[in-house]
Amino acid sequence: MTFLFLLFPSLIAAALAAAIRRYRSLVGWVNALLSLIALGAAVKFADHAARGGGASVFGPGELLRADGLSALMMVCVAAVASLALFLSPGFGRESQYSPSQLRRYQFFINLFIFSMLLTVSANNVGVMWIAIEATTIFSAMLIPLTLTKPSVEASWKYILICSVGIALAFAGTVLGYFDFVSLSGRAENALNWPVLLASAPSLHPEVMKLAFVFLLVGYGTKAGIAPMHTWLPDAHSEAPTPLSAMMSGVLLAVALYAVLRWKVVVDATLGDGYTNKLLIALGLLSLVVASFSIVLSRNYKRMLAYSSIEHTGLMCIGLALGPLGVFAAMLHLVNHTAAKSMTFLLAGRVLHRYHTTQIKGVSGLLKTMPGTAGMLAAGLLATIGLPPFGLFISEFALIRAGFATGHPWLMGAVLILLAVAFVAIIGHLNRMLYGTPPEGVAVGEKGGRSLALLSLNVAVLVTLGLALPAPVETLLNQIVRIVSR
Amino acid sequence: MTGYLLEIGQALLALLLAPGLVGFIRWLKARLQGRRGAKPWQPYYDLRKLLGKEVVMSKNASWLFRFAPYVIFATAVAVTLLVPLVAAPLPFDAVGDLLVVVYLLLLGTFFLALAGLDPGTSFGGMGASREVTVAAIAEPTIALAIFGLAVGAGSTNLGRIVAQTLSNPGAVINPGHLLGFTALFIVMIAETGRLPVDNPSTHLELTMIHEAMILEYSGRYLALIEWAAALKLLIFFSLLSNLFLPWGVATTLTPGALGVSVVALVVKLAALAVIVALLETRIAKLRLFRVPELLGVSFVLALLSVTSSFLLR
Amino acid sequence: MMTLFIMMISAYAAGALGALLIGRGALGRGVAALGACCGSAAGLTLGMSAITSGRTFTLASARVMPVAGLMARLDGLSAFFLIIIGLLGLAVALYGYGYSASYERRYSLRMLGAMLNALLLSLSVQVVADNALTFLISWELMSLSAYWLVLTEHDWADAVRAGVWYIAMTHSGFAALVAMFLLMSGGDLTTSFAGMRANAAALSPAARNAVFLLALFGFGSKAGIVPLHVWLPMAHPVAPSHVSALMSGVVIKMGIYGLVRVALDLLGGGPVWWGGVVLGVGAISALLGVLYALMEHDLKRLLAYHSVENIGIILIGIGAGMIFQSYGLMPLAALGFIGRLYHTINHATFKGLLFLGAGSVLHATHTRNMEKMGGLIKRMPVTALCFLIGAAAISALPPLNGFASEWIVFQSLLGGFNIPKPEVAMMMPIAVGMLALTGGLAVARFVKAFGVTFLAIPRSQEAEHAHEAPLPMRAGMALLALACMALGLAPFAVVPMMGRMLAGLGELPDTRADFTLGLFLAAPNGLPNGFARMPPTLVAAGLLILLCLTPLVMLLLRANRKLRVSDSWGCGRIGQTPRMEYTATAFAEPLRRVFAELYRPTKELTIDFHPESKYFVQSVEYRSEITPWFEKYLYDPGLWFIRLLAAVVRRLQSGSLSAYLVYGAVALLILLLIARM
Amino acid sequence: MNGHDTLFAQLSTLGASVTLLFGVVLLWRRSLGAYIEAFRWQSLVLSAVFALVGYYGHDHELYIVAVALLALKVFIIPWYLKRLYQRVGGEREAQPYVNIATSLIVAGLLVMLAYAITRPLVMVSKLPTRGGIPLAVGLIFVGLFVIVSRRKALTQIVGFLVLENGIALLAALCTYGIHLIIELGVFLDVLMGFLVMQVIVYHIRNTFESIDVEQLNQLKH
Repeated sequence: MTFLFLLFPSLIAAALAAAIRRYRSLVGWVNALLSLIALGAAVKFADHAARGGGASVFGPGELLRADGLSALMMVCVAAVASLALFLSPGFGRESQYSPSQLRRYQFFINLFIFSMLLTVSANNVGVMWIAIEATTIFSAMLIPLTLTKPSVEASWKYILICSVGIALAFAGTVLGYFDFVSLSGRAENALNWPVLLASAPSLHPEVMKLAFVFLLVGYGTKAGIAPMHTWLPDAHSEAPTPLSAMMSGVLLAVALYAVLRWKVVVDATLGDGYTNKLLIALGLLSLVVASFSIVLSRNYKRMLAYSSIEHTGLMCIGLALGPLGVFAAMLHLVNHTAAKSMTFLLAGRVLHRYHTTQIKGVSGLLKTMPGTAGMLAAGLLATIGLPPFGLFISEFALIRAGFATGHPWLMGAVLILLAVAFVAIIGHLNRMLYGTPPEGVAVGEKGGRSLALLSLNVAVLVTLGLALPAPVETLLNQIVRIVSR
Repeated sequence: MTGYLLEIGQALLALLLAPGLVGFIRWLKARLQGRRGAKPWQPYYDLRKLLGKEVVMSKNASWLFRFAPYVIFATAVAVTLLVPLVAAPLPFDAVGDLLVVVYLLLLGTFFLALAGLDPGTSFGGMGASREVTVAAIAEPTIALAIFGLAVGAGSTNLGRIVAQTLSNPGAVINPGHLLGFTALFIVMIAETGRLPVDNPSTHLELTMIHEAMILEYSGRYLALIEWAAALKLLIFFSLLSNLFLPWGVATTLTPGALGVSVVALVVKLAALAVIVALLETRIAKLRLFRVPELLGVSFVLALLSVTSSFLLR
Repeated sequence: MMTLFIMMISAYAAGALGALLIGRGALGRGVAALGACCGSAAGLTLGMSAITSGRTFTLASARVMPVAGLMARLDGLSAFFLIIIGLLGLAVALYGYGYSASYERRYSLRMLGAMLNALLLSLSVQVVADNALTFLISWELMSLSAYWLVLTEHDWADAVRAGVWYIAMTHSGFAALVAMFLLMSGGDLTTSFAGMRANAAALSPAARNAVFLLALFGFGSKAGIVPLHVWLPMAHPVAPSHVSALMSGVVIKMGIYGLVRVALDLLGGGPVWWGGVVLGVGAISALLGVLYALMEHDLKRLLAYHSVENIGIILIGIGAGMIFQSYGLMPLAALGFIGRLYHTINHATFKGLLFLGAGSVLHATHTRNMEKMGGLIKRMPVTALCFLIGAAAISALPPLNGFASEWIVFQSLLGGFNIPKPEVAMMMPIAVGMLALTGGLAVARFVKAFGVTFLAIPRSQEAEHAHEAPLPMRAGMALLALACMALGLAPFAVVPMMGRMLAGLGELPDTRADFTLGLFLAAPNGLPNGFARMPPTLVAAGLLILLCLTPLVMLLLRANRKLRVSDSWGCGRIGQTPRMEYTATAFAEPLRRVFAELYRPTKELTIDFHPESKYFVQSVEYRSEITPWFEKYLYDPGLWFIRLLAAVVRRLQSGSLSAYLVYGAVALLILLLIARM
Repeated sequence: MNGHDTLFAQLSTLGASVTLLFGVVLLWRRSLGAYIEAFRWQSLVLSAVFALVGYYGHDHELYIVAVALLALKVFIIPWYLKRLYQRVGGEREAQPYVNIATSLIVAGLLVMLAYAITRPLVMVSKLPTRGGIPLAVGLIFVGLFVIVSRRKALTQIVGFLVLENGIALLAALCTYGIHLIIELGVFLDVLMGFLVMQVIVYHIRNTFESIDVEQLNQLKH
């Protein structure tokens, strides 16, 4: 039942946006409020899971299912979604978008949210695949909201690369299922997680290996794992701010979630050695690519995008480091969601004020918009893993897991790469914060409401940095149990 | 008690002898160069003359300028209390060892250099700059020489070193000892501003070091400084003689022994004076920037002495 | 104990919060200063009581951190460093109250006050940390607060640049430390140091060496050993002066603390070459530090370089100690470590003092360039006196504290001939030579620093109109000046304490190095008893007496007591201008020539003559620069390499869609083939 | 294995190979019209394969799938493609990154690679249709290759659709199709994806005055 409250609000919102011909700020408000319902539902699931309750299923053929892992993802998605919706354009009188654009925006972004929520609540791998493909489609429609050359280019690259990737993932799905069929014949709801997992041990390792490769490359494309990450900087830097916040904040996580789900199944077949090797390899590659790309990046939105790749790589490595690693990676996922959604939204504010995405075009931020500057600094320092923010702890735990599972050299490399990214980002940050602002840039902070909302993220980050609330911890431990069974 | 009296006694002796030593060297040099030269006790007259004159002080100078001479003089005297001139071991051995001696002299140099800078003339600055340069580069040699001696005696304590050398005279001719002596001799020349490092009897800005610093001084202050400089010379001489060739130094406080030791001291000082005088008549002053090379040589010698004392132990 | 600890923590926290809330204005500064003062006072008492009682206390263990709990334990070493922090914190807080007044409405006093308190807080927690996690977190917080403090005057570029360099170095150090602790604790950072000691014993030699090297790098980057020192001369000058005092006096000492804690305490000593490496690094740092300092004309940069030198001196002692330890010459080892820790606190005091003095000068003349100063001794006498004391102390002149600690280290090095292996033993005299050379050069440098800054004629308008520092600043300086003298005169009180404090670390014995009675070391293998003796108190007394006697003697000799003030002698020229003065550059010239090999100075002399005849010179321009060749030969290549890699990686994102798709396809095929292998 | 199954096996393999053949043909042709035609025929064969599998596999759901596929990929999408092609102007695939001859060779290599990779599947499978599996994977690779090696937005779309076909073929041969709902969902996605793509192609057309993806290289680094 709760599933309806989780999924329907965004559908209704989309319908609303579609139904009301001329966009009014009322629509924006209503949709934002609707998203809170979904958030409530997600929290309910999380709460249920944190109380140690088993997975709850729903729908024909147990279409939907929510265990600890899904619940966590739901919360992340729903939370970022409502944050983005509340900070979406089209609330006040003036806006850089025309009503029709705003209408389109509202319509697609809600569908986008819907498909992400569906992804994490789907019980059936097929349905999950469909939902992820849908996320690509809807977000691709949103990127060229204003028809600028870059945005069109970005959207084309985005949709083509991701569609191909997702298609490959489908091939992987088919292969996984094929082995199942060739063993135990066709069965009803054979594609549901529990069933797959139950039969996994008896599947053929060879086939599952191939299947996992397809799945990793496929969903990895969406998760921004190198070398399939190439669409990411373009899309994230060109999309409307709330969308890029969502993409960087949760979309990557959702895709990673799909990989993780399959990893569990494949591990059940071949033991975790194989998947771990692949994940570590690609994760490390992503780290290298991302951190070195940050060094020379001239565009702050792209810099943020690269750092998202970096963190995805980090999570991949974490997922490959046994229970401790999974714990760390999941914690990192939550932290990163909070930090990245915030920084992207702030970057949007900066862009709105300075009208440039070039780092060297932005200077004296502390003077022009102190609030934003402060929070941007906080967000970026959090992103590069400084205390007292959550990412410090999660990265820390991750490194620790690496040493505990006997990967000192890997961890050495990770530490070095993190240091490189650290220095690069802090250099770019300082370039933006200090100095004298260019002429014609208005001085003074506006829009306290959004800053107030974003300070919630800061609060989350600091909380997770100083003390891990018991429910979160139990939830994470439950996830660890789900993943490394 | 006698010990303490003796300490004071030897300090007074040093104060008395010091100007004479300088005068003697000057006289000897004059003679060697075929001049009649001033009487050896000329410096005493000079001191009295200076004491009688009024002080003319630069208007740029601060209190430090007036304070420095006392510090310089005090440190010099303090050192004479620590160095075994006539007898060892002395009660004040407990107060200061070789390191203290060296660093007290350095304290004097420190203030002298500052005083040189105080009036703001280019001479003073030049002198100070050169003085500290020489002092800095001489420092490691001194330290190593001390090290060598201390390794021999198992202590940096002056009295102990003297006693050690006296107890086994054979040590005197071992290479470490001789090398150490040479090294310290060179350093002595540098520290006391003799040729070929500095020329005590010139006022050419190209050559002078010590004289440039004290150019602004006059009257009683100049007297103090000159006296201190003389003391420094005497101290180094006696260090050289008593640490390396400690014969004659009284180990018992009987009048006879003391008498002998005083005579011995005078003889040794005279001998060293002769050496220095001969040297200064033979060689010309080095260019300032060749001085480090000379000191480098001394450093190597000191290092060798230590090495040998390590290997021969 | 507990209460004192809580008081300290809460005072700092309160100060920080107060500063954040109130911010600018005398009240805001006052609150910040008050918090810092109370906190440091509490810390000071805590350390004192702990060290005098000679016992150790377990302070705090609460489940505050997500991954594990904070643990704090106070032993002799921690207590000693608490004292340093407290002492300096007190002075700095006092001074800062006055100093930061000039920041009103120019820079964020909120940040300054809050971060100062945060820094002190993290430092204090750092030294009592009893597990890796606590240590690392406080370490990172320390680096971060220091970083913000460096960025206080953020509207000039080199402050920001310095900040970035600083955070980069310290953070890479942090990474090394994380790795080190993880190696040592076998993955679990919550293991208390006691547990780690147990682990460390069990580690394989390779792992132990790795731990040691990581520690050397990690702590070295904070302590600023050559060649990891580059951030130091950048960051210290641009920070507010009282902050520089704190950074130079305490923050970099955390590197020493960590090294001693890990190498000596946790690892319990190691093979000879560890000590050798530390000794070598120390010697190099000392020499290069002092040589670069000599050539500096920026007062604060000079002091910063000097910190590098002193860290070097400290490391020489520690290295010697470690060598002795690995040969089982425990009393000597103890002597070395005592000398070093003693020097640590001494350096904290006089370096702090000098930075505060420099701050007052900066405050009065608004320039850090010595060539624009001069004659300040008349305009700001108190500052001048304090600076003089600091300079004398730092040049290891008796009877001040610098000499006392220098003396001990000399003594411990003299013990080198007890080392059986001559080739190892030879390191000691060389170290002595290095030490002496640095000492001598230090004298040269501080004659220059004090002479050019304070003496003679003002070289600029600013110096002409300089004014004495306000009371709080003078108070801060005076406090440290007194500390210098006290520490110098009462080593017999300080040293036994340290002996007791070190006892037990790395099976060191409780060494009774009692000054007044000479050093009676329980002597293994032929170490003579009563090694040497030096009561600085008596030396001081003697000097004082003689100083008083001399005028009396003069009286007795009926010396002329008249004094006439007039122009200084200008070779016949009337009237003396500042341009005739010896400049700092000129002062350092001889030494620059001596060490030209190392400085590799670039000279250019441009003379343009009068158009009519070449016998009239219109202007002579002489420019000479010294290239700091670590940046040039060590860091630039590294940065270049990173940039190169970045450029290569960058090319991946070529913008060509087909290329992107190829990456994906190739990745797919490769992985598939791997999967079939 | 009875004759009934052998026939099935032969037919399915034949279908698969014909499908792949059209993929290769597509590589060989130049004009967009020809691309679309080739794709259309391929889809036709594909739906036939589905029907075949449905018939022999006694799975009547597959008939529906086949019909849906027919409608979607033989009529709707090609029709849209044609219209798009007329709207944005028929630029020939004048000079692909890889010329025709090489393309064909590469395609051959890819198919061999597919054989190499899919051996385990063929090994473990007892299905009559297993003979076609390598061909299906080969088609996937060929589709990928088309996307990579062609430089017109439209041809890339076609390549993508061929890739889709390959996967559908794989599904048909390996698993006799997944559940109806999912299959339909997949088709829905394909359709929507295609529509979005064509919208974006219009955008490209309007903003860049050409659908050559060469010029889409403003965003880099």
